Amino acid sequence: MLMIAVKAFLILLYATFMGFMFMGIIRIVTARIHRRVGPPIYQPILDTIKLLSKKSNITHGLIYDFGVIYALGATILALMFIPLGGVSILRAYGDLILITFLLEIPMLGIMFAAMSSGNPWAGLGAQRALLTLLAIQVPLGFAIVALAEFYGTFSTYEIVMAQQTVGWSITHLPLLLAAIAYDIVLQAMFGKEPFDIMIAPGEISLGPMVEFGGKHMGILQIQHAIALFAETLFFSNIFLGGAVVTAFASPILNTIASLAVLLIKQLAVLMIAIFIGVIFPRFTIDQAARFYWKWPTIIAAAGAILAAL
Amino acid sequence: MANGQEEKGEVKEMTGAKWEREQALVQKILEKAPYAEGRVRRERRIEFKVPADRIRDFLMTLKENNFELMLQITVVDWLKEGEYELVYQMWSITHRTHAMVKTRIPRELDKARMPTVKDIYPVAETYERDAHDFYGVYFEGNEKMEMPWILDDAEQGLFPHRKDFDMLAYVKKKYKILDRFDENKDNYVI
Amino acid sequence: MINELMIIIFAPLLAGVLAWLLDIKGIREAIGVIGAAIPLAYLIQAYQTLSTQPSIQYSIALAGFKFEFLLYQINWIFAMIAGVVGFAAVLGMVSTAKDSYEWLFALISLTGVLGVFLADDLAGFFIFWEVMTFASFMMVLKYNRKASLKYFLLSVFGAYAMLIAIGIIYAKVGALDFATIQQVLYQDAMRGAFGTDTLFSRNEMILVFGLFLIAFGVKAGMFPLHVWAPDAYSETNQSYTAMFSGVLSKAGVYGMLVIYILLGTRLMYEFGKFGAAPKFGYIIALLGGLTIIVGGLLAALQEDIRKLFAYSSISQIGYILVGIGVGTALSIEAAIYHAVSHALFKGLFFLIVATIIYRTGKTEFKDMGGLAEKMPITFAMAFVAILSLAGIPPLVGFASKWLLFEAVIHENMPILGGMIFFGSAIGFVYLIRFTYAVWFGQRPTDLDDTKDAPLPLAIAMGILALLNVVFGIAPGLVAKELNKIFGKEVIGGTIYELNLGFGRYNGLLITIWLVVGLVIAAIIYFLGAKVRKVPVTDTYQAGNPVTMEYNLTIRRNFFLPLKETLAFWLRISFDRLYQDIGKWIEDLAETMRHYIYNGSVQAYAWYLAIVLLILALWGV
Amino acid sequence: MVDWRLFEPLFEFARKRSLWIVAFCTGCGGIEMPPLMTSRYDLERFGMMPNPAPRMADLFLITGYVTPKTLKRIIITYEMQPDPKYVLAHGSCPLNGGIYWDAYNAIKHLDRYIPVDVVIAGCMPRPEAVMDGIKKLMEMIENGTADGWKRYRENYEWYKKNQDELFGEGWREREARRWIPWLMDKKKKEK
Repeated sequence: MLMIAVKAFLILLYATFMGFMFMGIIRIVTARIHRRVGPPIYQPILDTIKLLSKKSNITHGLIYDFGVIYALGATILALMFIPLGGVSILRAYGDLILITFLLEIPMLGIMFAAMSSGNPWAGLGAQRALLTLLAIQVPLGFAIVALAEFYGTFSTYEIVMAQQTVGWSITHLPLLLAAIAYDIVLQAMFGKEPFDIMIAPGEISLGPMVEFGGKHMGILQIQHAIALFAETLFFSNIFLGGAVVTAFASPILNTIASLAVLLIKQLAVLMIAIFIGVIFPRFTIDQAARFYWKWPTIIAAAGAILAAL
Repeated sequence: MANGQEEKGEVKEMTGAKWEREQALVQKILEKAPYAEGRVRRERRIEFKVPADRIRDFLMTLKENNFELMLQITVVDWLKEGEYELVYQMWSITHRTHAMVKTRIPRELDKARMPTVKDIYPVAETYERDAHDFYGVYFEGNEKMEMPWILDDAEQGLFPHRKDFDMLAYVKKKYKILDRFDENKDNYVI
Repeated sequence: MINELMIIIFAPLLAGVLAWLLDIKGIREAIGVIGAAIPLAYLIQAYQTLSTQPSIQYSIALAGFKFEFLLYQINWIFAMIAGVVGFAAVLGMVSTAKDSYEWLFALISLTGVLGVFLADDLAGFFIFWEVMTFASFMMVLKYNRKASLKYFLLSVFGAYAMLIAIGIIYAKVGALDFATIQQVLYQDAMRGAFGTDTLFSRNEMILVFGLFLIAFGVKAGMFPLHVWAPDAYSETNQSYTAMFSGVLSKAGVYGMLVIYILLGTRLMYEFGKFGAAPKFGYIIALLGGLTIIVGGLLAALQEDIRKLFAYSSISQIGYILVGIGVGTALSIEAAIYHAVSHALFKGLFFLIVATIIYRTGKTEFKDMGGLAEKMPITFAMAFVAILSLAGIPPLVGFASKWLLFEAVIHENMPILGGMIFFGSAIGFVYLIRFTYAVWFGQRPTDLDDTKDAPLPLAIAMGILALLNVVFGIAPGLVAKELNKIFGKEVIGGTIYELNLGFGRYNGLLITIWLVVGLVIAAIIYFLGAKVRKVPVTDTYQAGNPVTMEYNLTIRRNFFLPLKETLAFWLRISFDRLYQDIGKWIEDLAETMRHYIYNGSVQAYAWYLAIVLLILALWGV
Repeated sequence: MVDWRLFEPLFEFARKRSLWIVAFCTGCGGIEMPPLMTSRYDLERFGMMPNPAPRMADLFLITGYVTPKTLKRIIITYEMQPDPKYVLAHGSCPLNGGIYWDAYNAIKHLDRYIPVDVVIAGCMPRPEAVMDGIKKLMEMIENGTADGWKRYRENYEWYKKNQDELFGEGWREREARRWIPWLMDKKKKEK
């Protein structure tokens, strides 16, 4: 029991820290592509400390507080189910469908909180976010179906273990197609361009986020960091082979090595998202929906059908 | 590219011929509206002087002659002459020509009334409200005349862009900074 | 003579008639509630009996017919759905029913649906089916004539289809009770397998299957026969709709299961398999998948709170049909599980809608808003229902959906998998629209003195909400009962855990870790500075001050971009198609009346002569 | 609950290095923001970020002249920001009216209506000058003299008196309802 608590705490700490580093990396890389210097890598941590240390906060009612707390809680829950090298605690229950749902529900919490503020921009942002969710769901569904059908199991951990013997998922054609579709979906999950219409800063003042300030926003920053970590981790696990290192005699060394391997894969996923995001303008919501229902869906469905044969 | 060069050539030709195209356009419009005076100011700029009561007829004529857009309604306050000059700025996409339609009305507030042209050019609604806000010209038939526009409640009905509006006195009163201005403007302290 | 099955079936009917005859306010409500509580009590008692013996049987001879009733595991589950949701709906009706007319027909329809679930022969099945249809038709008729006629026409169409199918079966088999039919058809399939002549030809089998599909599809609201549902569900007492959508539509689902039970082997032999699913089942599943998408997308575009949930009901029934269609033991269990959870959360939703309409008197989104402050209990219930329908893990909606996903995807059915994934997202979409427009934002000034739910409705909602949570945290409770249907452990695991071998879900574990996550988040939250409550008008509008008098919340056309994206598809409407067909038939009848039934005696004499001539030529 | 004074230096450092600007470009100074934010001067080096929503912003940049109409919005937006919050007035117009010293519709002294922490003179100040001002503000945050938000709280009556003198009592309500008769009429007509 104590062991599990300690492990969970360490995982949480590592994920939060790395998530913040990822956010910093996003800002630095974006700045470098703009030919700017960019902020220090620890900037998101400073932002979060600042937000949490605000001396006055507002609330629009119980749901406004609860939605934010729920978002972070659900993200932590999702993180615990994803295998993290050799240290994950709930990986036996890390079901593909479950994790896919768990990665979506923090958004529901944020939407609840945002809408309870009564701000029309928040409503508009929620509408756009939901339609984006609807748009990505089709290719995402097909990608997950392809994975489950190819490996014949829904357990993420078993998929990771299977990849150790048959090679990474993306080396198989059906799953390569699924991975391409999932990567396009990931772009919208991160909220990066060209699918960031839901937060459109210039037009609807950050959409759902417009009313959050102080500690609410601080909690959402932490949530964003963990979600970033969890999403990249999930992708690296199911498509990029995860990490199972048994080269060393010491289990601690093995764990560190597998974390390092995972980190490299996660960074690769992140970099692709940044590179695509920085050079694209944004789609309107119906364009995004039409796009997702066309190419990624066709690719992912082809993958799923190939995997089923 | 070829199109652009052609256009340039055309322009040169026109300047050479003392704005023949514009002349023809003015002639054509004046034939239909004999009550107006018109002249060519320069290349692609023509202007008309119209009596205030015929402005609607004239703008209809312009619209029939492919002046699709109304760009602005400006008001010039001729204090000494006791008149407002209203300038309706029109733009024709077909002729690529800018037409200023000028008309004069008395500047006394109760007499400064014009018929609206909102039904001819819907965009005029906005410009008419603008002219009303700052100069007090009342456009009859525009039902949004009383609707608040740019000015705040405090300035409503003062028509601050009229030349006889005492700006300095108003500013002193409004911002309560009496001792910092000299009336003659030559010795003020900020 | 008095058997418990008879009590279960006829207690609501008796209570309804009594309530109608007495018609004293206060007493009729009490009788109605008791009438709905008795079947529930007996069903719970029957659980004890069923654990010792496989089934409870009863038969009654009436007017030359022998009606068989049988209670066993599979229809015990369905009857329990009817019992629980029917009881909750009747409790809700204590507040919302206006007169004894509603009590009579609501309780009769409960009798009808219980009879359908418990009947063990096709005659009884059909009669109770008609009782149920008639009673629900009368409930709709009182509120809206047009909607009720649409419902009636399609139901009659379905009923005729069923009658013809039953007739064909009776003509061939010579019996109406399920056991005989099942046996005969099974033997027929065996005979076919050995190459000898079969009792039913291939075309007859297609015909029977098609007719049953239409009959049950109409009741379940299957695409493209769903057009009656949005109008009928919305144009009646909303407490009753909890039963209408939660239970009566399950009769259609149960009918699909009856197809499996009676004709399954024979159809499987005739048409073969598609992957792991029987081909005839795959048709059901595909139609179910289309139902999910069509129902869901239309739900998102509705402007009326009742219509939204009516379409959402259609969409959720689609899931159940997908599960039944795939036809493996696991997927059928998943489908029944989803039927249970759908009855629970959709019953809850319609009771919430009933409360809202009862308290505000308004049904359209544009007139609502900001009710969360005024109706906290109802909102808490709505919160549970929303999380359950959207499939948020520690609630029953997720457990059943998860089972369905695993069951379908595991059988290598990518297209169906994609459809149900899409369905879960569209669930989010229309629920958020409901949440935003009704509970949040600025409140119209005429809703300022809205009160919270009346006690009977609150109790009814409380029962359903509690079951939503309990069955979510302990999904094994339902799975254990479902396993008894097949007599083996299809869904493994303990009371808190579902273990399929290729996937695991533990409701308790998720609850615990969610609580841990919430506690961590709450600690961070409470470490921050104190919060100050601000009114809803204190929102950022580019610095503009906001007033309550002008409502800025988006209430109409919330999902306009979706509408634009789907513009092409929205032009296709089956409702209009049916109306056109109806008009066309009317025209045809008019023409016929004009030329043939022209009222001239001479003409009729000619017809007679021609008919006689034809008969003579035939050699009669 | 917990004594946070120990961590106050950390918080001050975070506040100093993470100033989120509310993007409310009131006047001509708004055009100086793009060079500040983009690759030439790159304010993101100091953790500054333009931010469209005031609820999560710290720094309010008043970029240029302020009319009474804008001032109403500025006050509302300023009051929405959570404490601690800072105001940086930009150019001579908010300072003393600038070239609009005798204009009927530009306010002359911004600090009569909301507290201003740092004022940058110039018409317009160059981006370098703005950066200097921001650096000054950071120093002030560090040594605790950027206390405009405290002053606003303590002297709220005085600020409110000035605001009410300019706009008249109850201006928020009046402003919010200003267009309602017209909007409601239009709605009725549509029906």
